[in-house]
Amino acid sequence: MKKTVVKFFQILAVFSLLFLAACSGSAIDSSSSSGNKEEEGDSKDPVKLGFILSLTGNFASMGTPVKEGIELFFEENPEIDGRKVELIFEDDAGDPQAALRKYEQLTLNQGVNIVGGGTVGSIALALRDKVDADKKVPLINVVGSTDVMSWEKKSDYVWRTSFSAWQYASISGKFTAEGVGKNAVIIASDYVAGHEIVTDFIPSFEEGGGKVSDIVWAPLGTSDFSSYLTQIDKANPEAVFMFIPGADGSRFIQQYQSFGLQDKYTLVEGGSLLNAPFNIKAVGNAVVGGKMITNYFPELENEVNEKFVKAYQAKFNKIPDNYVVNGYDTGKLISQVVKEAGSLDGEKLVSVLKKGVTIDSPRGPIEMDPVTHTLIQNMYVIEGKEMNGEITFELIKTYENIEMPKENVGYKKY
Amino acid sequence: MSLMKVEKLNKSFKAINVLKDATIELQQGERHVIIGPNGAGKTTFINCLYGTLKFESGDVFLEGKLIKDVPSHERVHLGMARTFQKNNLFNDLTVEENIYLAILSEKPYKMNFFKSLSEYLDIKRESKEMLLQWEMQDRRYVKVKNLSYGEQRVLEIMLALCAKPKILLLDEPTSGMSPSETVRTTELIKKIPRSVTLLMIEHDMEVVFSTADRITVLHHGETILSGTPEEVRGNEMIQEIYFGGGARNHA
Amino acid sequence: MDLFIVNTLSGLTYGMLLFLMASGLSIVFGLMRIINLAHGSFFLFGSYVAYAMISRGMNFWLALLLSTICVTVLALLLEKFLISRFHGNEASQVLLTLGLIFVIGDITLWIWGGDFLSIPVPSILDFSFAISESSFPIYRLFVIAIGIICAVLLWYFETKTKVGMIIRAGVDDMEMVGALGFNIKLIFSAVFLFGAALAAIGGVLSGPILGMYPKMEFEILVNSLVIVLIGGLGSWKGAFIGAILIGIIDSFGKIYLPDVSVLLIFVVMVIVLMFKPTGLFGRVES
Amino acid sequence: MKKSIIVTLLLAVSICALPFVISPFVLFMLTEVLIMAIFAMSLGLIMGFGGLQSLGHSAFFGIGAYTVAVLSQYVTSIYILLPAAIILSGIFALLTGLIAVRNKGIFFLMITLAITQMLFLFFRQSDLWGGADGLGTSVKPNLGFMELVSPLSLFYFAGAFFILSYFVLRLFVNSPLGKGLKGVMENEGRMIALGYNVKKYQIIAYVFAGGLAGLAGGLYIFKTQFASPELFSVHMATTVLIMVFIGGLGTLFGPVIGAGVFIFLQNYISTMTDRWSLIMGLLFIVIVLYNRGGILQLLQIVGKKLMPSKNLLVDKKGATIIELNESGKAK
Repeated sequence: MKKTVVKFFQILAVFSLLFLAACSGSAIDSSSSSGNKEEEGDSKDPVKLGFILSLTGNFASMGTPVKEGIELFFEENPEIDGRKVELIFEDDAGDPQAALRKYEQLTLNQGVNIVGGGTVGSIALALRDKVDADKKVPLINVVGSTDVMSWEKKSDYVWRTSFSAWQYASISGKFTAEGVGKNAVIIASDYVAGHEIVTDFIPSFEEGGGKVSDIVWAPLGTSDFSSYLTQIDKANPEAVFMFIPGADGSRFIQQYQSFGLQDKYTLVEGGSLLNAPFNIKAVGNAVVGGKMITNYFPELENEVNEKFVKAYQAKFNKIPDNYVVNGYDTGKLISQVVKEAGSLDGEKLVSVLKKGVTIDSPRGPIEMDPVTHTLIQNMYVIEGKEMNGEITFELIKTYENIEMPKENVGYKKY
Repeated sequence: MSLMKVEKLNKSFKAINVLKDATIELQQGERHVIIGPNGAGKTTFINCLYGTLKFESGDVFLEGKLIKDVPSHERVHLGMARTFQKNNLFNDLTVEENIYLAILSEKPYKMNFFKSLSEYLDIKRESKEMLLQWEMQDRRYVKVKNLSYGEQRVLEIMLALCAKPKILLLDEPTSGMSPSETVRTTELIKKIPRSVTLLMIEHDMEVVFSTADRITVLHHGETILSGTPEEVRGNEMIQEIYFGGGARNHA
Repeated sequence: MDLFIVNTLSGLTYGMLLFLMASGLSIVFGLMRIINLAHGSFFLFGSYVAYAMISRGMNFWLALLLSTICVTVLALLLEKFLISRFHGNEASQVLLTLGLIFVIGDITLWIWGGDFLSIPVPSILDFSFAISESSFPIYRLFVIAIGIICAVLLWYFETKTKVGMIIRAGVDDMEMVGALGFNIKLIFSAVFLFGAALAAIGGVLSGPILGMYPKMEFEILVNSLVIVLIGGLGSWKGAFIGAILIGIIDSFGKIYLPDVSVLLIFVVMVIVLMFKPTGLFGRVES
Repeated sequence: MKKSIIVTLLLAVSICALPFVISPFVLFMLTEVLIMAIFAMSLGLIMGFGGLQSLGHSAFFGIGAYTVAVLSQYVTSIYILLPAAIILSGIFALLTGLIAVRNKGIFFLMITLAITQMLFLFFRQSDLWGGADGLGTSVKPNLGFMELVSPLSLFYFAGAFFILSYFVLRLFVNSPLGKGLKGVMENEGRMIALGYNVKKYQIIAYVFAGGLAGLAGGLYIFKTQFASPELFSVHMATTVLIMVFIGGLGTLFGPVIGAGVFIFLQNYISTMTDRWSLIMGLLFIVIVLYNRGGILQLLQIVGKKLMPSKNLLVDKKGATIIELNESGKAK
């Protein structure tokens, strides 16, 4: 036994030496050298951008469009202030542990200057903790919507180009009370993000005079909603507010139609689920009559958007959704910040962000709020229409410049 | 007092009664052989005695104690051991490792997990004795699956004996053996000390009559006769149903 | 009352979809002692193929037929070249079929992307009927009917036909069937393909209800494994009862025990296994 | 015992020497390899020595991880955190083992899979401990006299536990209990006939492996400082299963090699292409088709060719080697 083991170790040693020869540098004395490079701040250093997105797995449908948006922007703008842009995309497959590993790879191995990512809430939070602990490179959060990242878990190094739960849900509540009806049933996915949306929805809905008659919690991965649909039917509300992200949500809307609820109660959707072109294709005319609250939709009329939609269609032969815009704006934000900072040093980049940055986005003018680290942006209410067999959206109301509260508003938790 | 007593054992599979009031009594040190045609329920009988199978009714006494509810694996510690009709060994382990496992079963330290087995010297000694006694010393590092069939049959018996049983149940120890192997094995069985009581199923009549002190005949699940070899040989009914009708099948 | 009826029917719908998946899994195991973890991939692959055909304008029923054939061919290839090599080797089967899950899953992701897709309800079944104040889609009734028809056919096939009897005997003792001169390999392949076809039908039928997206095969697989564990390996009757049980528990659990509804089926599984380790209709291994 | 000590010392020396020659990122990856190696070894124990195929081993890893992540909000000492992780996952292994071990083979696999899936769903949906968002912590290994902060010290920390686990496992598999377990795997019926309570052996091994996996999970939190429901996922269980198979079933060190190869492969391939999961699936199939013994056996064959040795056949415990020779002869 001993002989085999010893022999085995000899072989192992050979193998590992071969392998290690390929990886230059040593862990023990390189800690000091890695810091130097950035401080010299040669203005013509290329910009290395690392993105950790969910490109496979359950959330591939969110990660992939973000990637497309980023690619589109940097294809249009291959250089920032004379610096070459180097894009590195890593896949986390929807797993925060993988995302953390990729973060180390990007920072330790590739030496990226800015990290983008966070396709899912858990990944955004995991990366946020790590980036905040390291305080080396800024993180641009592309999708994660949890409110605490603007409040208790705010970090100088973490900024988001997406939206917050509060922005969506409070506008949804306001609109439902103003424009749909005072009696609503809520159906939401039974996990942290769902509870957060409901927590933010109810106060603004009640402020408008609304009353929630029932809250239905559907577990993640619910495939059959019929029990819940009968429950909603029993409550007989004027409006049904839903927050069910991903495949579950598409299923829900379909079953909502097939059980005949579509014609009875107005559906208000607060998860930016339906304006994604692919989702519409999947659920078909089930969205007709439904109201959706979103920060972007492709039919939006402004100059930047028209150019953007055209360019995206030319490159990918699809209609963009708001994940693409998140990616596109992430690129725009990074480019602007690097230009203003004139350096790739993390601290300088952050100080530019803290002064406040305004960018022209396809979703209209947006401003990075230096206090909440979340965009101040318009919220649009749109309604699904069917015209000649095509599903389109019509803008029915705009809420302008929605700003996160500066501190936790302390709503009652649901 | 008899060493083991089995009373009115009944066992059925689905609707078929395999054992009907099967009864047997073993005296200390005797060589007791069960014979009977194929399908008479002999192996089922042994399986019931050993607790491998549950049965509907009947009692099994060992040294006067009722043991029918004792789990199979604990019967070894009461002094029972068995072999199998089909070789049932650790094929991927060596002969020595097989013996180790059999001896280890009786050791107080068998559940110890912070000391290497090779540091227990008594087990080494006992296994060496066993191997010498059964003339397997030079085969000890061979994997069981590479042994000849006869050697595997012998190892079956050795494993059972390692537990130092009071009573040993042998299920056709010579089945499938060549004539010379049968002779050798029979000699080895005869060498088993009289402190071990043997209950054996056997088809080979030569082996039966050369080893048995008493014979029990099992027919359609019933123990129709129990007696000395002479009594069995002389019984007309036995001649009829066993030697008459079935002998050709078991030659 | 209407709540009760709607929930029962919904539970049955879901149960029947799972039954189509689980029965194949169970029979294949019962006969061949092969656990095909990739059975869920057949289910999902079937619905993706049907989606591809229907979205190009094909008729639902034709797509149902063609995608079932497609999956059966796939199953044939896998059985012939991979799975049949590992009879009796559990560890290899597990690893092999796990590998197949990843391969098939990633190929579907490659082709169809990560978005949620669904198959439109065939137009002749695209209406609802009323149960007092609630309404219930007719398509779901159709799915229940198909599930029951499949169960009846299975029962007829098993008890009344010669091949069925051979298979039933094979579940008990494969060697004997071989000794009687039947071609075991052929029977194995046929049963494997039959199971795959059932899964594919289930997949296509679920398209308008559950839709499809990457990794769905895992959810379907775990649910059918629970059903098989509850019903007993190797018994399609067990799969039938188990599937109905799980469907109903799922549907009513959501209403009456909303907080633990996702865990409910596992709780039932644990309880059944505590009292009957081999499941409700499972054979006791000797 | 002596052999175990020698091998363990060899391991310790190589682990101590490694950081002098590798880059910080490789060091980071190796820390993960060491932790996952403990996890893989624990599964290797019940699979390769106990014959219990589990597709739910991530349950214990996750419990260990969550134990440390949750308790670290109140205490920081590793002398409380890690034992708690081991004990809690051990208790869970005992409870589930009592149900699962009653069945053999594929049944066992299916039950463990279902139990893990149940935990995954529970932790994802739960309001406690962050739910689907996961639970971040800032805990660092606190040894009482010092706190380990640098990546290097974390590497040695993981290394120390790896060596300890390896040593304990070596003792375990060579002990009377370990040998008995192997016997149960080889032939359960005969073990019963020999007077062994086989279920007890399997449960002890299962609890032992569960506790060890819990330790690995606890260590993992010190490295990533983030617990998420994905730790319980079937994907995680599959990952560790493939590590065991890559390295070789039935050996103690095989899973360690498997963990190393897998983690590096995964990281580099998933950087190069999005089709990692396809490649992983193909890897499974290739392993099953061509290399049942895993990499360790492959290395041994290569090793034998490079450094022929005369008395290999007599090597009484080198089970795989003897087997290879025989199959070689048979061909």
